[in-house]
Parts: sequence; structure tokens; C-alpha cells
Amino acid sequence: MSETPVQSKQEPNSGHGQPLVQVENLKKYFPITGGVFQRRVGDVKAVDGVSFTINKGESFGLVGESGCGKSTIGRTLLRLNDKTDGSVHFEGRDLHKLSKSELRHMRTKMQIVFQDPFSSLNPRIKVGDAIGEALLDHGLASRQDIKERVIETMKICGLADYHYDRFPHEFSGGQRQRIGIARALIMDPEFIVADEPVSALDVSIQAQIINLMSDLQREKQLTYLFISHDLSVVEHLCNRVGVMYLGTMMEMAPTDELFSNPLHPYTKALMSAIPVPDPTLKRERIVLQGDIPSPANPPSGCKFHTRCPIASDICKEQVPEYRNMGNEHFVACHFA
Amino acid sequence: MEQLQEQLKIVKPESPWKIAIRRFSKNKLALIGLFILVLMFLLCFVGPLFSPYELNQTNVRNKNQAPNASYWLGTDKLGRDILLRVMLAGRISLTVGLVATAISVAIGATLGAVAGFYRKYADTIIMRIADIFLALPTLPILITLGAILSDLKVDPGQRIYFLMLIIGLLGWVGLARLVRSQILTLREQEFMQATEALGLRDNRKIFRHLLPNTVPIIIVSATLGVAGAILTESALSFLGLGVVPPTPSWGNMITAANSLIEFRKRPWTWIPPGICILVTVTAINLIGDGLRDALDPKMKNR
Amino acid sequence: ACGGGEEAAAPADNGTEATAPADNAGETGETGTEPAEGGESAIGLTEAEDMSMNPAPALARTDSAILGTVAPQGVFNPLFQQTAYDVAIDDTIFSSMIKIKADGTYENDLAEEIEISEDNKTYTFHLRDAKYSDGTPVTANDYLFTMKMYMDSSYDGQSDPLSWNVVGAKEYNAGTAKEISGIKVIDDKTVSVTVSDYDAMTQINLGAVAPMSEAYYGAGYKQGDLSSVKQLNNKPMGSGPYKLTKYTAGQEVDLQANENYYGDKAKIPNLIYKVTTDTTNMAMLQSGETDLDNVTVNEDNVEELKSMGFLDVNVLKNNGYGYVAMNNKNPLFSDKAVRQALTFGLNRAEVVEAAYGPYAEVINIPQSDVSWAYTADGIEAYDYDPEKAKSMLDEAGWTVGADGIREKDGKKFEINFSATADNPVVDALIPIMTENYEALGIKLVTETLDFNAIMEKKDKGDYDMFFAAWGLTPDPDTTVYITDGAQNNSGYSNPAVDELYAKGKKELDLEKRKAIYAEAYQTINEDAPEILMYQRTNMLAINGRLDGWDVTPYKEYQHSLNQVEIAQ
Amino acid sequence: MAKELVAFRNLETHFKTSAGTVKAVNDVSFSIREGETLCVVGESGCGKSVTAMSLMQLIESPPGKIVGGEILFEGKDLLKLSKKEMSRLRGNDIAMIFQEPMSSLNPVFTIGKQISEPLLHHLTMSHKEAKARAIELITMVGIPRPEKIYDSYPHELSGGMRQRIMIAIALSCNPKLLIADEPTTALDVTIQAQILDLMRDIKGKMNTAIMMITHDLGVVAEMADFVVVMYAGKVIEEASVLELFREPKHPYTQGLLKAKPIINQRQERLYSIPGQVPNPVDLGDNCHFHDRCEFCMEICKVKTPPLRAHADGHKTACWLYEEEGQRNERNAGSVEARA
Amino acid sequence: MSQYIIRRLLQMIPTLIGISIIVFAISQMVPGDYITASQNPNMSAERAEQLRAIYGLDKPAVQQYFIWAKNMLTGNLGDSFQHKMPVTEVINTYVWNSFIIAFVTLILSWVIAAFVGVFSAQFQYSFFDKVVTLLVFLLMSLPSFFIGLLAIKYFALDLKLFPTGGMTTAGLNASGWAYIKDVAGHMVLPVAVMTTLSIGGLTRYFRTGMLEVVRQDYIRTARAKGLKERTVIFKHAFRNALLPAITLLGFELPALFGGAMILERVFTWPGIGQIYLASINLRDYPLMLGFTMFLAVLTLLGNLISDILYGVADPRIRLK
Ligand SMILES: Nc1ncnc2c1ncn2[C@@H]1O[C@H](COP(=O)(O)OP(=O)(O)OP(=O)(O)O)[C@@H](O)[C@H]1O
Ligand SMILES: Nc1ncnc2c1ncn2[C@@H]1O[C@H](COP(=O)(O)OP(=O)(O)OP(=O)(O)O)[C@@H](O)[C@H]1O
Ligand SMILES: [Mg+2]
Ligand SMILES: [Mg+2]
Repeated sequence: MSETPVQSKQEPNSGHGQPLVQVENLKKYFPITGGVFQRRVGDVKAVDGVSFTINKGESFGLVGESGCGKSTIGRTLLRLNDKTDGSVHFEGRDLHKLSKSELRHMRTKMQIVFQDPFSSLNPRIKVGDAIGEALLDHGLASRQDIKERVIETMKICGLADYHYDRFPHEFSGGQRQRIGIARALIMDPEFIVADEPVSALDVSIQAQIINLMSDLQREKQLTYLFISHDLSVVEHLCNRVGVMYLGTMMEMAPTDELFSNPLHPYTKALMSAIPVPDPTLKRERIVLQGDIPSPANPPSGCKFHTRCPIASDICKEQVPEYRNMGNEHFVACHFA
Repeated sequence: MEQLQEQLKIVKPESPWKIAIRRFSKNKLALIGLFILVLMFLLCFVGPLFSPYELNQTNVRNKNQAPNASYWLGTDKLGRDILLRVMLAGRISLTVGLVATAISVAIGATLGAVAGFYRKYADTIIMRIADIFLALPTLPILITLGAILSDLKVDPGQRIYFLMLIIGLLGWVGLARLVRSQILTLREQEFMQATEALGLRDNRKIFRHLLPNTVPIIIVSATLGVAGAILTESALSFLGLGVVPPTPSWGNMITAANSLIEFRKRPWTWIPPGICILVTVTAINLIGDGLRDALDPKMKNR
Repeated sequence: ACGGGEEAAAPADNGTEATAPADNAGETGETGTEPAEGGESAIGLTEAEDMSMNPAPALARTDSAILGTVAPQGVFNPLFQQTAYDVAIDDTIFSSMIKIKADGTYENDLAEEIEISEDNKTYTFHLRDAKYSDGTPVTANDYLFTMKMYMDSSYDGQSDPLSWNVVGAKEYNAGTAKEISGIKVIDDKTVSVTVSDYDAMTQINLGAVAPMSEAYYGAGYKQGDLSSVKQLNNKPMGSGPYKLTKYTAGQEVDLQANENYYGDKAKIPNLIYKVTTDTTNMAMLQSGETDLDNVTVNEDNVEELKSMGFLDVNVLKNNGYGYVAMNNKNPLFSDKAVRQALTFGLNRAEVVEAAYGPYAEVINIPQSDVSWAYTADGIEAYDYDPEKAKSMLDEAGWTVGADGIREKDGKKFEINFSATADNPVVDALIPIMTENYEALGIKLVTETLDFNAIMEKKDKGDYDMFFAAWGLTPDPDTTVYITDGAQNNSGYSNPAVDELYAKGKKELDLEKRKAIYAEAYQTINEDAPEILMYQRTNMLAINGRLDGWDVTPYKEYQHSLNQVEIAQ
Repeated sequence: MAKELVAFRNLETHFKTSAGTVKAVNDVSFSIREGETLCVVGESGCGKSVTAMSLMQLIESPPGKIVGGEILFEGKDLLKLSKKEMSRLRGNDIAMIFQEPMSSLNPVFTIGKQISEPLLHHLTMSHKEAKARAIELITMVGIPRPEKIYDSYPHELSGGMRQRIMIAIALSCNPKLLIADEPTTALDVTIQAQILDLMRDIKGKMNTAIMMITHDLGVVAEMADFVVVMYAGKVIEEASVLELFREPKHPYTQGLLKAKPIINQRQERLYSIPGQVPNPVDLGDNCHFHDRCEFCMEICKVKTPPLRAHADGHKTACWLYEEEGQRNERNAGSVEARA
Repeated sequence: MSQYIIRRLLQMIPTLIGISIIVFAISQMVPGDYITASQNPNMSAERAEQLRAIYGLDKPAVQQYFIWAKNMLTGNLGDSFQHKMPVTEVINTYVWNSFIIAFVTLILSWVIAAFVGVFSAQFQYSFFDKVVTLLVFLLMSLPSFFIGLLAIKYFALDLKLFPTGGMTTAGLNASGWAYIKDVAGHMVLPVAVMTTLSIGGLTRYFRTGMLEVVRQDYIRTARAKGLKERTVIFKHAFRNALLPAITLLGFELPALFGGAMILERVFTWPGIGQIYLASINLRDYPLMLGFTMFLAVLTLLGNLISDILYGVADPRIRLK
């Protein structure tokens, strides 16, 4: 607990519009069990005290190392997992305190596109049904309308109507991802957690989907939590970006600000690692040294210090403050 | 675009039922199974109308005749026509087998699914009830039930409904545990998180998403259940729960041949009901397999 | 011994001369004073015809015999024995004061002499010089000890010792007395028992007691606690022709000839009771795994056994009868004419034929036709006569209604009939009865139930008809037909019958008793309180290599085991 | 010039579905040389994975079936090998990283067990050696706390971690050919860079050939020596990576390159190719891209363009370059020739 | 996990109390009691009352229940009415005979069913599969005693390969190895029949499980690793296919000790099944109730074990 960064105190209050989602000091620990009797021997601190706000109509990008807790944030934020601590407010209401039926109702307003398209589809349900069933279940449309809307949404997402009666395993990886996107979009939600929605898609479809997402955002004031590895896509789509490392937020800033002026050494490393589609160009990369630490036993002080090229003694001991550097640019680094 | 339009016309989306039916009807074995079952029903429900004999007609002088021109399948030790009895027995046995199995499958699958899905209290309660069901001594309960039905003067003809219920109630525990265990695995999968994210009703989660994934095991359990129910019926009839002796059932007819001598000397008394059960069970299994394949997205064009 | 036909030819004293059972059988046909209806040869002994077919395993047993039995419960103690299978074994291990004779009467065994006082209330037993299998003598004191165990408050065996009316028994039972005042040990070999009231059964009750060694059984016995005695149940010690050497529950009981037996020493040194079941007992006889077994009687089984060639097949009348009880207290059956009509209207012969073929007979009085109390005089045979039945019903006011079912005072003639399902008769009875009564215009609603469930319905009086069977004791005394008798299942009540039974019980003279019971049977036959169905048979199949048996319906095979020898 | 390691010759893999036959791979030919990295790009659903799976002979059958062509590996036709011979190659000489990391790991075995399996089986290591090597492999793909991970179950790992486990398994036996089906899509850029480095490293050390399927043109640019572009079951263009990025010929390839968002070059709207991929059932005899192509000609609607070679082994299947292609082919004399 | 086990064990207490009450209530409702069931034609009404008093059957039901329950807590299940000895002793005498064949049957049937099921699934719709399927159904279509009889007829009577019944050869005073051999010989037929009967259902379960599993992606992965087909099937696929069957394993624990009523009779096997049946028919309450409770405890334990096994076999399930 003592390791919790002080960032939680400071509520970044950025941008325009009303806050739609407010995440405060969110924590999610997974128990590690061991021994014959599977006793709890520790916790994976997948998310360890993260706070941020997403305003209505904004798209918030979340980038970071694989395994740093992005998907877990996405899930916990939608209460698909139970949280360990902290709170999530959606439209001002604490999601984790809603009753089952209130939550169910709330779900029509917030959707998620899962990272793994295949396992998030029931192998025995035809994709057309899978896309349309939530409408049916919430009584949002008649059976006939649903079919039309499903086909319409499928087309928007780059699927064809003849895909309606197919089962998930009959699709290629990218096609499945599109099914997941269609399933979320058809609900006409206010907020979407998109967990790497385009990483499995070819660039053309990717462009199509991203265009679609930004069109929807413009037209319907949609709000996104956009989780991705692909910084170029994040740059294109998001208004603000948060950079995570080992369960905590390291840096958060409006997109342009972040990309033009990355402050955290980890962000800088990330930026430099982006492959550029030009085989003639060979760039200098910041190579991160050392092993990635375990989220079960994160390093003291700044969690990044074990791999940081500019780390010094203070980093090992003190948790850096999560500071606003102006321009809504927050960073947790002693040297920023 | 034009071409797309054209495609639209050609490829009209089929209703899922139609697909299942079409796939089912493509499955030759399943069709054969269905055909046999229909045939069995016809034989049992229509066949007796053409028989020159009557159910209660005993004729001790004609007892134990081997199959011959007037008794195609021979006679039993009271001189009754075995063909007629087999057909009449089928009415009881087919109904009992199917209805009782349907009951236990319905209860078992539902309770198993509910327990596995909700876990916690629902699981504890349902599984403890299941434990109690397993732990209770069946025989004394059945004896008591038989006595109660008798005391209530329930028409023996109607006890068959209780019988189906009882056999159904006796058989749900195994399936419930099987289904529960599968659901426990399934519910941890990501597509269930997806249903949660969509805010689907629990009903739909259980019956549309989880149960269909347990269909194969349900089908096995049902196929095994039918034969079991048919044979159990005869055991229960001893306790005032099943059919009463002049009314035959396949189980009763087989159990009547309970000695090595009967077995060797008069095969015509036990082979026909045995074959009937076998054929029924096989037919149901064929249908079950067909159904499973039809419902299994990965099994196509078989 | 009068009455009993076929068994008359096998008097006890004959047995010692190792008369081949074949002789008995031969006589059955010729001398049968009362050829059982039709006198078919189906009943009786059929000797092995071809001993060359005897299987090797049987031939290999030169000093032992294996007797098939249904699994005994291991209660090898005459006090507590319950199943017939335990009894059979106990009978070879223990000797009583008296033993049964072929005709169902008794003769002395351990008792050399039994003196009965003038008032019939004091019975003095003079014991022989007999020894237990451990070599200790059987004493009068052991008899007393055994009686104490019977009278003990914790005694939960099948006997009803307090009904023997031994003086002082109740006090001992209640714990108010330390001794039974009515039993006096006069000397080592003499003991007298005084009863407060006597009847025909007294001597048998007192005499059937097998003295048990106080030294052995009495070690831990305290008044009011028989548990130490029960612990010896599977380690019996008696004075019979055999002694138990090994008991493996559910599998076998090994016996060895008792060299201390007072009488004719057993000729077969080792006896093994092997557990069999009715599914395989014939197969085991056939393969030579057993030498003797009781096999269910039916045409198939008899034929099968006979065809084996090396078996003596003994079909014996069973001491018992099957009947359909009618609830005499139910208005439906309160009219004697209706009961008679129902008897006339049921084709009992066909039921019996279907169930047993020639191996059972329709009966009309509740007594075995081999009993001395049997009579055929003045007995209505109630041969199947549907027309007569119909007209009797008409007369009784039951007229055929529009739907073909008889009714009276607006009440339909509908009978609920319960039967257990484990009886071959029921299989035949239910369809035939349904058909027969339908023809009479009576609707029969049948159900098969657990035996106890039927008995409970009976106890509550909530029944119309049920099917059951009685076992018969050698003595005709019974409470089945007396008003409110303990075993009166049908609620039948006829003061005349009550009186006759009371008289018969008190009378000690056999001839006089015969007359009394004949009259009782005639009355019952007339009243038709129940539909008597059949007396069936039992079958004992014995490997032909074993000779010397003396078996009758009363004298079971174990009673002559010590005479049996292995033919060379 | 390096030896040819794998050659696809007119491969055809079809799926029978209720709607008809899907020609997922339709007459595909290309080859991979020893030590070369070949990237396959293309529309999602165009048959990239199926091509790779055909090589591994892991097409689910039914409904899939390789109906024609041959796949030569070191000169042997894999399609003619016995099951046993094939399984000796798999995981040993040819390894594959699958696209779906989530479902590709057996849920009931620990990670360690799954990694050490091929080590025990192909390299006949002792259990102890295998464990050490497995932990080494886990570390190598950049996963922290390898000892703990060794004893974890797949569901306890994040998507990226599972993907890396799959990579570790594939690399375990130092294969001659590594097929990587979108190996880094689930990984963040730093790890991706690390993995790409790792693959390059292995390639350098062991002369491993890599067949990499990816959507990320950045990765293609970094990794590939040679690129094959597929569309609707067919190869529509192949060229060396420099050539392809310098002068993409096929309109589809051009579209792809245009659609990629590039960092620090923010656009209002991303370019995307209009229209949709045709229904793979009953593809007609035409250019499958014709209805999305801005240069569509009459001939495109009625005839499938053949794959023609241009200069430097650059090949295209497009009627636009038909004449040029024919000319080149005559000049080069051999279809196989390339830089 | 240890917490889970403790919690489940604690849960067993109310469940067992519940079962004991229900079972006792049933024994009260079952028509007849030991006195009526023993069918003694000479029993007078007075004697019957006397006996009921000795057995405590005359007391009010609630009182009887508490006496019984109290004794049970001290490990005293009472004396069997018919066997005239302590229930525990009766059970101990017979239950091991049942256990030995049940145990051998269990092992055999699971191993065989696993193999047959796997092969059936591997070669779905092949000749082998069809034959197996038909055979399974044939066995299901006949009552068990029938199959027992059949086996006796062909293997014991006609071919004389095995004894017709019993557990030992009569009069054989063997011990040690000879005894074991004798018993083993007698076990062959009953075990074979029981095995044949129980593999039927299991085979179907295994087959279905395998059919489901072999199409999973991770099987493809296993193949891609170049593992032998045997390893792929028996290690990767089988372990997953086994999961549902583990649930069935829990049922086997009470079955191991429960005895087979019908087949023990057919084969004259001195097992507990017959004894239990008789205790029900004779209303020998102490034995009937005692053995029922014994089985109840085993049932609960069995289910607990199967839940634990399931959690162990499928790491995705967390036992809480
Ligand atoms: N089991 C199957 N049954 C029917 N069709 C299939 C099956 N597997 C693949 N397909 C079809 O084959 C075509 C090619 O699929 P493939 O997986 O090779 O695509 P891909 O190029 O790998 O796409 P992605 O980049 O999205 O993974 C697709 O149209 C797909 O729908
Ligand atoms: N069910 C679980 N049980 C135990 N640990 C888990 C579980 N789910 C996730 N974790 C752990 O939590 C951490 C964060 O996982 P998460 O899936 O959120 O990562 P991510 O940032 O989405 O990574 P990726 O980009 O690879 O998808 C990882 O270390 C993972 O091992
Ligand atoms: Mg993730
Ligand atoms: Mg793919």
C-alpha cells in the first residue's frame, strides 16, 4: 500500500466537456496461489492505483507495455472484474456500487471490444445473432429491425451480409475482430472500451475502422477508451494519451503534447521503438536494459527505475510524484 | 455495389432453425434414427389395432409356443401373443423412456447450469440438494411412495405419470453435476465476459450461451437415460409405481425371463423386447448424434 | 400318524436301516392313502437314472458333501435363529428334547422320557446321556439355563416363550425373580417344568427347546442382557450330529461330524453349506459344485433337473398355501354369497396351472393335504363356474349396470386388488382374475406393492383384496380364522369357528382334535372368508451319490443328514 | 545466392462450407530462401494464415482440404510425406507461431510444461535441461519472473505474454523455418522491437528462414527481405521489400501503403480502399479486386490476371502491367528469376 | 483451497444432519417394521409389542431419532435386528467383498472406457466406432442380471472357464497366494460383467469429450510442436476431455462401497448389496439407516473429492 504513488490525490482535470468516466485510484490485484493447498502467496498487482478522467466525446488512449494492466483497467472499469480498491464513476454514478439490474441497464451505454476476438465469441452462436442479441435482450428493437440493423452494422465494419449465418471459427482473425467491433457499435453506446481493436486488422480495414470510430465520435459524441500498442493509431485517433508501466500511469498528456514533447523516459523509449513503414530508414532506438520486473513484486520507488536509462538513487527510494507539468501534461518522473 | 446487391439476393440468410433442420436432414444416420423411432411409435400405437388378440386374453393351453403362423413371435407362459404384448409394451416404455429422460434432462441441465453459473449460494444449495438426492436410499423412498399412491387410491393407470416423474427426478443429479462442471469452465471464458459487457440477461447467458456448449454431454446423458428409464420402469412396477402386470412393458417382459432355462429355451420371450429397447436406444442415439452435429458449428456436411 | 399319505411309509425307525429313499417313492404312488387330487406322479421322488453322468467334481468328494443354501445370516443359535437357512444349519448342530417325525408329529430326542402330570401342567424331562461337541455332558441345568435365556427380558428371537405359560416366567422376565419358579432341576438328568395353563402345544413348545451349555454360553450372561450370548452366534456349540468348524459370511459354512454325538454318528465326515442363489443353483448342481439344493418348482426346472440324470429330484408338498384375502369388514364382502360367488367365479385351476403346471394344487381348506388334520369330507370344491357366480351375485342384489359393471344401491362393484410382485402366481393370477371378474361384471383394479405396504393396508383395514400366502406349522392351531386373531387378515368372524379352534387347542387327543378341526374347516369352507388358491410344492434336488435320506414335508432334509452316506 | 528452402507451387486450399466452396488459397506460388525473411501481407481473410497452415499441414479437415499444388521443403514435397515424417519436421525444422495466442495454449498444462515439450521430444533433453532451457526461453522473449511463469497456467497471463510464450515454443528447437502469423500484434512496441530483434538475431545465428504474416507495414519495412502481397486467395504482387515500398505496382498494394497512419504525420482522415473483399465462395474468372479498383478496365471484369514478372523479380498480377510483364518475362526467360 | 475444503467439510455437517433427518423420516414412513416384515406366522400380538419395546420401536419417532443420532455420534450404529450383531460389524463383514470387485471394476472400466472412447472419437463413424457404439447400446438394452446370466451360461457352464459363482471354492482351505488366486478366479466373471456394463456410459462420455476437444486450437498447437499423435491425443486432448468425467468419479466413491445388489446376487458374491437390500426388505432399521448414513458420508466426500479434483485438473476454475 505504501507504494501507491501519490498521483491518486491529483485529479487530472483536463479538456472540454463533462467528465463521463472518472477513475480514481483504481486497483486490481489477482491472487497468486501456490503449494498443495493452493494458498494465496501473493498478488499480481495488475492495476495499482490509477486515476484518470475521460470526458464526454473524448477518446483517451492507453498505451504501455504488454502485461502492464491495460486490459485489466478496461475490464475493471466496466465492472467485468471486481475491483480491489478505488472507484469508477460513470455519468457520476459509482459503477461498482450499482445493483445488478441498474448495472445491466447501464451496460447499454458502455461497450467493450475485446482484445482477443476469437475467445470473446461464443463458438456456437452465429455471428449475426451474436451481434444482434443484445438489442433483442434489452428489448431495444424488434426481431425484424434487428436483422436489418445487424447487417447494416456488419457492412459498416467491413463485413458482408453473407457472413450473418456463419460461426466464429469460419472467419479469419481480422474478420472476427470486426465482429467484435460490430457487436459493440450496434448498441449505440456512449462509451466504448476498445481493447486493441485494430491490431489484428490489415491496414486498409484498420483505416476503415478508425475512420468509422472517429466519424461516430464526431456524430454521436462517442467516448472511447482506446487501448493500443500502435502509437501511430493512437496518435491519429486519441485526444489524450496515458502511458502505463507496471500497473501505474507514468505519463498522461494531450496527444500532440505527448508526441511532440514526451517527458518520461519510458514514453521516449516507446516512441523510438515504433517501426516506420520505410525500409530505407534505419532509426536509432532507445533500447531498454534489464528485465521487466514482476507485477507481483514491483520495484521500490519508481517502478521503472530498473530499466530506466537515466535512473539514479532517488528513483530507487522515492516514488516520483505524479505532477502536472502544465498543458495538462502529467508525468511521474523525478527528472521531468 | 450492383454486384453486392445481386449477392444479397442470392444469399438470403437462413433462419438458424432452418439450418439446423437442413443440416440434420443431411445427416443420413440421424434421419435413419428418426425414421426408426417413428416406425417404433407407429408399430406400438397403431400396430395393436391390427392384432387379432387382446391384451387380457390368456390361454394357458397355448402357453410357451414358439413363433408360428398364428403367433408370429410366439406366446408367453400364459399363452398371450408376444407380438401384441411387445407392441403394447412399447406404448408404455417409449413414453416412459422419453418423458422421464426429458424430465431429468430438463431438471439436470437447468439446475446444473444455474449452479455453475451463479456459483456461491445457488451452487451450494443446489449441489447440497444433489448430494442429499444421491445420499438418500432410493428403495425405501420408492416403497413409501408406492404405498402412498396406493393409499390415495390413485388409479394404477395414472401412476405411470408419477412413474415418469419419479424416474425423471431420480436421474437429474448426474447430469446436473456434469453440466455444472462444464459451465464452471465455460463461464470463465472470455465470451462470457462479452455477454456480461453486453448486459445480457442471466437467462440468455445461461440458456443461449452456456447450455448450448454442453449439448454434446446432455445428448450422451439423454441417450443413456432412455435405456435406463425403460429398464428402471420394470423395477419400479414391483413397488406399485410402474405399470401393473397385465399391462406389459419392455422392461417387465425382459425381467420375466429371469432364468437360464427361459433364456435358453424360449428366446422368443426376451429377444423381442430386448431388440425393441436396443433399436429405440440406437435410434435415439443416432438422432442425438445428428442433433449434436447439426448444432455443432464445426461439423458440417457430414 | 394317520392322514399323511406318502410320508407314512417312512417311519423314523425305518430311517436307521438306511432304507433307500427310492422305496418311499415307490410306495407313494401305490400306497398313497389319499392320492392328492388326481394323484399325478409329478409330486414325489424321481430317482437319478444315469449316475454315469455325475460330474467329476462331485465324484471327487469322497469324504464331504456340499449343500447349497441361500445365504444364512450367521445367527447359529436356536434362540435367535430366524431364516430357514440358519435353522437348517442349527438343526444339525443342536439337538432338542424332541424331534419331528415324518408325519409332523414328534418323538423324543435328547429326552429319554417325558412324564406329563395328571393335570397336564407339569412336564418332567429325563435326559439321555448326551454330550456337547466339546465332550461335556448335556445336563438338566443346561435346560434350565436355556429356558432362562428364553424368558430373559432382552430376548428378541422369533419364539414367544411367555406364551408357554411356564410358571414364574413372567417374574423372571420382569426381573422381579432371579429364578424361574416353575422349572425345577431334579437331578443332573431330570428337570420338570410346570405351566400355569396347558394346551396341545405345550409339550411341543417345551420339548423343542435345545439345551445349550451353560458353561459355554453362560459365561457372560447376566439377567436382562443377552448380548454376550449373541456374540457366540457364529460360534455355536451344541449336541447335534455336526459341529461348526468355519463360517465365512455370505459364502460357506463348514461342519464336521460331531464325534460326541449321542445318536447315530454322521456318516459324512464333512459337510459344507455353500451359498447359492436361485439364478445359479441348478447350474451348480449340474457342474457338481453342490450335492444338494432347494430349487424353485416349475415345469422348466423340474424337467431340467431330471434331465441331468444324476440327481434325485424330490418334489414335496409345501407347508403352506396361497390365498386371496377379502376384507370381510368391507360391505362389498360382508355377504357370504358374494364371497362364495367370487370364489366360484375365479378360475383357480387355470391360475395354478399357469403358475406351476402340475406342481401345485388348488385347495379348499387352509390345511395341507398331508397334515393329519386334513379333511376332504363335506368340503365344497368351488370349481370354476362363472354362471353360478353370476346368478349368486344377481341374487345378492348386485345387478349388471349399463356399463356392464354390477352395482348395488348405486355402488359399483369395483375391487382394489393388491399383490406382491415377486410371486409367480401373481403373474398368472392378475390377468386371469381381471378377465374372470370382468366377465362377472366386476371391475378389478390391480396394483403390485411391496409386501409390507400390503400388510400395512391390511392392518389399517383399508383394502379390498390382496394376495398373500401362509406358512403352516405342523400343528393346525392358528389364529388366522378366530375373531380378532393375531393373524386374522380378513376380519373374518364366526363364533362357531372361534369355539372350535379354542376346543381344538385344548384337546390333547389326536383323534378328537381331528374331528374338531374337520368341523372348523367345513365351516370356513362354507363361509369362504378368503379365496384359497393353492398349495404348492418344494423341490429338493440331491446328487444321487448321497443315499439314506428321510425327507417329508415335515421332516426336512437336515433331520436325516446323519443317516446319509456317500454311495461308492 | 541462398538456396531455396520452401517453395509453394500452385497451392490450392479449399474449405467446404454450407454456402459453397471457399477457395481460401487459390493457386498460390512463391518461395522462401534459406535465411531470408519473407513477409506476407494482405487483406484480412485473404488466405495468409491458411497458406501457412497448409505448409504445416494443420488445415482442419474437414472442412478444409489441400486440393492441389505442392509445397517443397528442402526439395521434398511436404504433401507427400507420411504423418510421422511430417510430425518429425513440425516443431523441429518448421515451427509456427499462431495468430490466436489465447486459445493456442492448452488450458490445463503449465506454461513450463508446454514449452519444454518439444525440447523433450525433439531434442531429447533431460527434464532438468528442458526446464533450464524453458526458463531461458521465457526470459529471452522478455517475460519477467520466468520461474513463476514456468508454473503458471495460460489463463493467468496477459495476451501479450501468451503470445510471447507461443514465440518461445516456436523458437525452442531452433527451426530452419519459422512461420510467424502476426507474432507481434498483441505486443507493445518495445516488446515488439525486442521480439523482432530476437528473430533477427536467430535468423542471423542459425540462418533461419522466416515467413512472417503481418499487417504492420512498419514491421514489414523493418524485417522483410522479400514481400508477398495476397488478395482473395491469390498472390497479387511480390517483390523485395525495398522495391515494394519504392514502387508498389498493384493498385491494392498502393492502397495498403496509403492507408497506414504514420506517426507524426497526422491526417484528418485515413485513406481506406473503398468497397469490400468479394465473397470467397464462387469467385469468378476476373480480377478479384476489380470492383474496388480505381483503374478497373473491361478485361479486369472478365479475366483473372496472371502473375507476371517485372524487373528485379518484382511480380504483379494486374492487367495494367500486362504488356510490361510479358516483355519482362520473355527477357528474363525464367519465372523464378529474381534479385 | 484448504479453506475451501474446510468450508465444504463444515457444510457437510448440516447436510448430513438433513440427510439423517430425512432418512429417518423415511424409515418411519416406510410401511411395516421389522416385526411385521419378518413374517412370523406364530407371532402373537403381545409378543410383537414386547419386541417393539425391546427394539425401542414403541417410542415416539422424535425420541427414537435422537437416541439413534446420539448413538451415531459415538460411533455406535446399533445392533442389526436380523443379524443380531452390531451394524458396524455387519458392514465390515461384507463391505470389503463388495469393495474389492468394485475397485477392480472401477480401474478396469475407466482405463478401458478411456481407450475405447478415445479411439471411437479418433475414428468417429468408422467401423470400430460403430461396432463399439452398437455394443454399448446392446449392453444398455438388457437388464444387468441378464448379462450376468449370459456370462455365466457361456463362460462358466458351456466353456467352463470360470466358476459359476461365489467368492471361493467351497471347502478349499487355502490361504496366502493360493487363496488370492482362488478369489481372483471367482472375480473374473463378475468383474468382467460389471466392467462391461459400466464402460458403456463412460465410453460415450469420453468419446463426446474427445470429439469436442480435438478441434481446439491448442491441439493444433500440440501438433505444430511435432508431437507424436499419441502424445497429442492422450496427453493434450485427453486431459481436457477428462474434465467432465472427473465429475463422475465422485459418484464412484459411494459406489465402491455400496455393493451391486443385482449382480452380487447373480454371481452369489457375498457383498454388502444383498445385505443392504435385505435390511430394507426386512425393515432392519439400524442396519438400513447405518449403512445409508455410511453411504451418505461417502457420497458427500466423493463429491467433495471430485470438486477438488476438478479444480486441480482445470486450473481455470478457482475454488473459493
Ligand atoms: N474452417 C474454415 N471454414 C470455412 N472457411 C474458412 C475456415 N478457415 C478459414 N476460412 C476462410 O478462409 C479465408 C482465408 O482465411 P485466413 O485465416 O487464411 O485469412 P488471413 O489472411 O489469415 O486473415 P487475417 O489476417 O484476418 O488473419 C477466409 O475467408 C476465411 O473465412
Ligand atoms: N485472471 C488472472 N489471474 C492472474 N493474473 C492475471 C489475470 N489476468 C491478468 N493477470 C495479470 O495481470 C497483469 C496485467 O494483465 P493485462 O491483461 O491487463 O495486461 P495488458 O496490459 O492488457 O497486456 P497486453 O497488452 O499484453 O494485453 C499481467 O501480469 C497478467 O499476468
Ligand atoms: Mg491486454
Ligand atoms: Mg490469419
